Amino acid sequence: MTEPDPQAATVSANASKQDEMPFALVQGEPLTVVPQDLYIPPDALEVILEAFEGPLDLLLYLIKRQNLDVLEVPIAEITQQYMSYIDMMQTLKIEIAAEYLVMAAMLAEIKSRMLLPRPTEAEDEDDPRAELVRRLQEYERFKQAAQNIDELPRIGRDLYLTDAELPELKQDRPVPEVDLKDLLMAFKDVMARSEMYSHHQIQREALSVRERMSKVLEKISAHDFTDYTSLFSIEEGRRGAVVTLLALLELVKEQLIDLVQSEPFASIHVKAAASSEK
Amino acid sequence: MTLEKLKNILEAILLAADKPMNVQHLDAIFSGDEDRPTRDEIRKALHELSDDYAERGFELSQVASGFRIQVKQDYAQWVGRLWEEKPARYTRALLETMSLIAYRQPITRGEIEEVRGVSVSSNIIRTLQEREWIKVLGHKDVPGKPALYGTSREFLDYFNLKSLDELPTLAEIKDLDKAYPELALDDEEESDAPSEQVAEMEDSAEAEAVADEIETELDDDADAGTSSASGV
Amino acid sequence: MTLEKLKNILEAILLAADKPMNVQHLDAIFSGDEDRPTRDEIRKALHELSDDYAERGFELSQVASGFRIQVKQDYAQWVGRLWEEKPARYTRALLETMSLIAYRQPITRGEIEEVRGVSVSSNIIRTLQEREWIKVLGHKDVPGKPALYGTSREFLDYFNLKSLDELPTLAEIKDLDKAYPELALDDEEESDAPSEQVAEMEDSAEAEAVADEIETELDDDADAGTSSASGV
Repeated sequence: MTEPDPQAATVSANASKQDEMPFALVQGEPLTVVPQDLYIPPDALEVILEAFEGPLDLLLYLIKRQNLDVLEVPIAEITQQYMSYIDMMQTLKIEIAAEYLVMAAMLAEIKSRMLLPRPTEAEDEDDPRAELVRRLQEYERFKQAAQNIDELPRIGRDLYLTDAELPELKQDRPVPEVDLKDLLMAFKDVMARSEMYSHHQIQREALSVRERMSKVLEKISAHDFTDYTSLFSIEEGRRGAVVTLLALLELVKEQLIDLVQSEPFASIHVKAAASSEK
Repeated sequence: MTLEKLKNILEAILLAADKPMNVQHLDAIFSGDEDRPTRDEIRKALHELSDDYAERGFELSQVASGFRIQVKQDYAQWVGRLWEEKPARYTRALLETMSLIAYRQPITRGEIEEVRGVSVSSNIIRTLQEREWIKVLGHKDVPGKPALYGTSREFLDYFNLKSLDELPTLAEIKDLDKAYPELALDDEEESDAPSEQVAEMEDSAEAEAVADEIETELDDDADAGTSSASGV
Repeated sequence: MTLEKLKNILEAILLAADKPMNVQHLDAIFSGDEDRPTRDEIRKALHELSDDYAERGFELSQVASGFRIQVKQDYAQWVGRLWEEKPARYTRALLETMSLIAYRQPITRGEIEEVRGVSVSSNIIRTLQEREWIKVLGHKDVPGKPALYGTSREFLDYFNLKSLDELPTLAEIKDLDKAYPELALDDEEESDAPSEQVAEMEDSAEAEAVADEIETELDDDADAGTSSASGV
């Protein structure tokens, strides 16, 4: 048997108990010849075939049907019934899984060994049925175990999980911590990388000018002119004045601001470039 | 914090959580609190909650991954009416495969096929894996290096089990030579009787050993203090 | 059906349902039952449940579409911790972008991309803005009017800097790396000290010297493409 069609398997599972399988519809006796005048849709028989989980399952069914213990499996009789089942399948041209044929061979072998006279000394351990009985029992206990598991209370059938509505949660998602070191290393790396594809080296960062450029941009507006002198502060001294001046020049160069002087020596006014949005 | 308050917080957490919570998880929630309860207090509170729920429509249940609040089975029939869909049914092939993995883990697909006498479809293995009921524990050191399957905590949770120990006992195997006709095989009570459980063959002893192993691994609540696998 | 049983069924339903249930919905669930409760009985049961929950961690709340069981607001503090996320880590790309804005402000996204050699995702910019580390200073007067970014007061505060001057220069970063191969910037004090020193030195430096330095720097920027303006 190849992989069973899951849908067919579901159908058979729904049909539940094996004792009530349609197999019994074949008059309690397995059919050896299919009545020619009776049309049995092959699908229906496939359902029967699917009802068995394999040759061991089929054998168990045949044994249980006669209210027999697995331990006293009547080999001759069971073999004959098993073969009729296989024959019927073949007659109906239903593809029979290899496992069923292997089992048929095994049954035939046991049957033939049982017909031979047994040497008395080996009687205890050498029942030719032993291996088959072991396998049948082994299969049967897991068949039972499967049924037991199926009967366990399970979620969605016997148990339902609870799910209360949540109160309003203040979810303050913590922000990542950053070490200054990581930031500096990132800068070092990015500069090292940029050196690889630019021709010049940047040795020195003119931080104070760049920072002052930001400060100036913050202070001024695009709508009103800001007095040039208000950008300088006495406390910063000469150095501060130079830095501010350089920042202003740089901003002009980058066309970020406009410097306006109405006439020579008049006060200079600063305005963010007209195109700026603010 | 008072026991009453702790109980209320715990039930609020269990009702809100979408998965079972063990004592360790619950304990961690209080970390940083000034009046942080001890684990023993948490256990005591859970115990009292369980008692409180005795007469209610829901219960505190302990499963493999921890505690959860669930609807009592008695009321499942009404609750089930909330959804039009019928609960899923599982095919015998799937259940048999599942039970072999549960009782005989770690087990290969080939070993499952040997017992069942038929090939195991890849669909079934895939379905079980997708449901996260089984997982690959490793690979057997034989040609082809087949995967060794075992059950997961989700499997136990789904079937309301704390550990594999709680699975129904496997029927025993009888010796052909000691066959007595009156010992009907299909008498379930007979085979489940505890006295006979001891006489079980090596197979099930093996399964129990595996179960023990897994139990130890899962057992983070019982002795939360001790070392072993508490990372769960 | 006793009132107790009805209450249990109702609370089981409300706990399992994933949406609020009104009396009509609840009533419909019992249709077909022999001892079907009346709607008044259902209302009475709901009323009693609500009273039962007064001292518990959850409550029966009535919203527009019906009743539902809800965790009390008092316990939100603990319940919220169930979903508390671990603080993520910022990506390399974000840190590089941040450092370029710090050292090269005012700077446009395009300029950052030019230095980094790869595009800068909008996410990064948004994250930095949400964190209030960067702000838009204005817009550059070039096609597309790109925003010019700079650092904020919060940025300086977070890194415990009085001004951007306190950031070490690139040369210093490199030197530190060389000077303490293992300790490299591990300790914040370590990195703070030298930069302060430099700042002091700069204070006393002649304005012309500063001007020279800056001039070179500006030239670099202006002729970034050409090889003429080689560094100092």
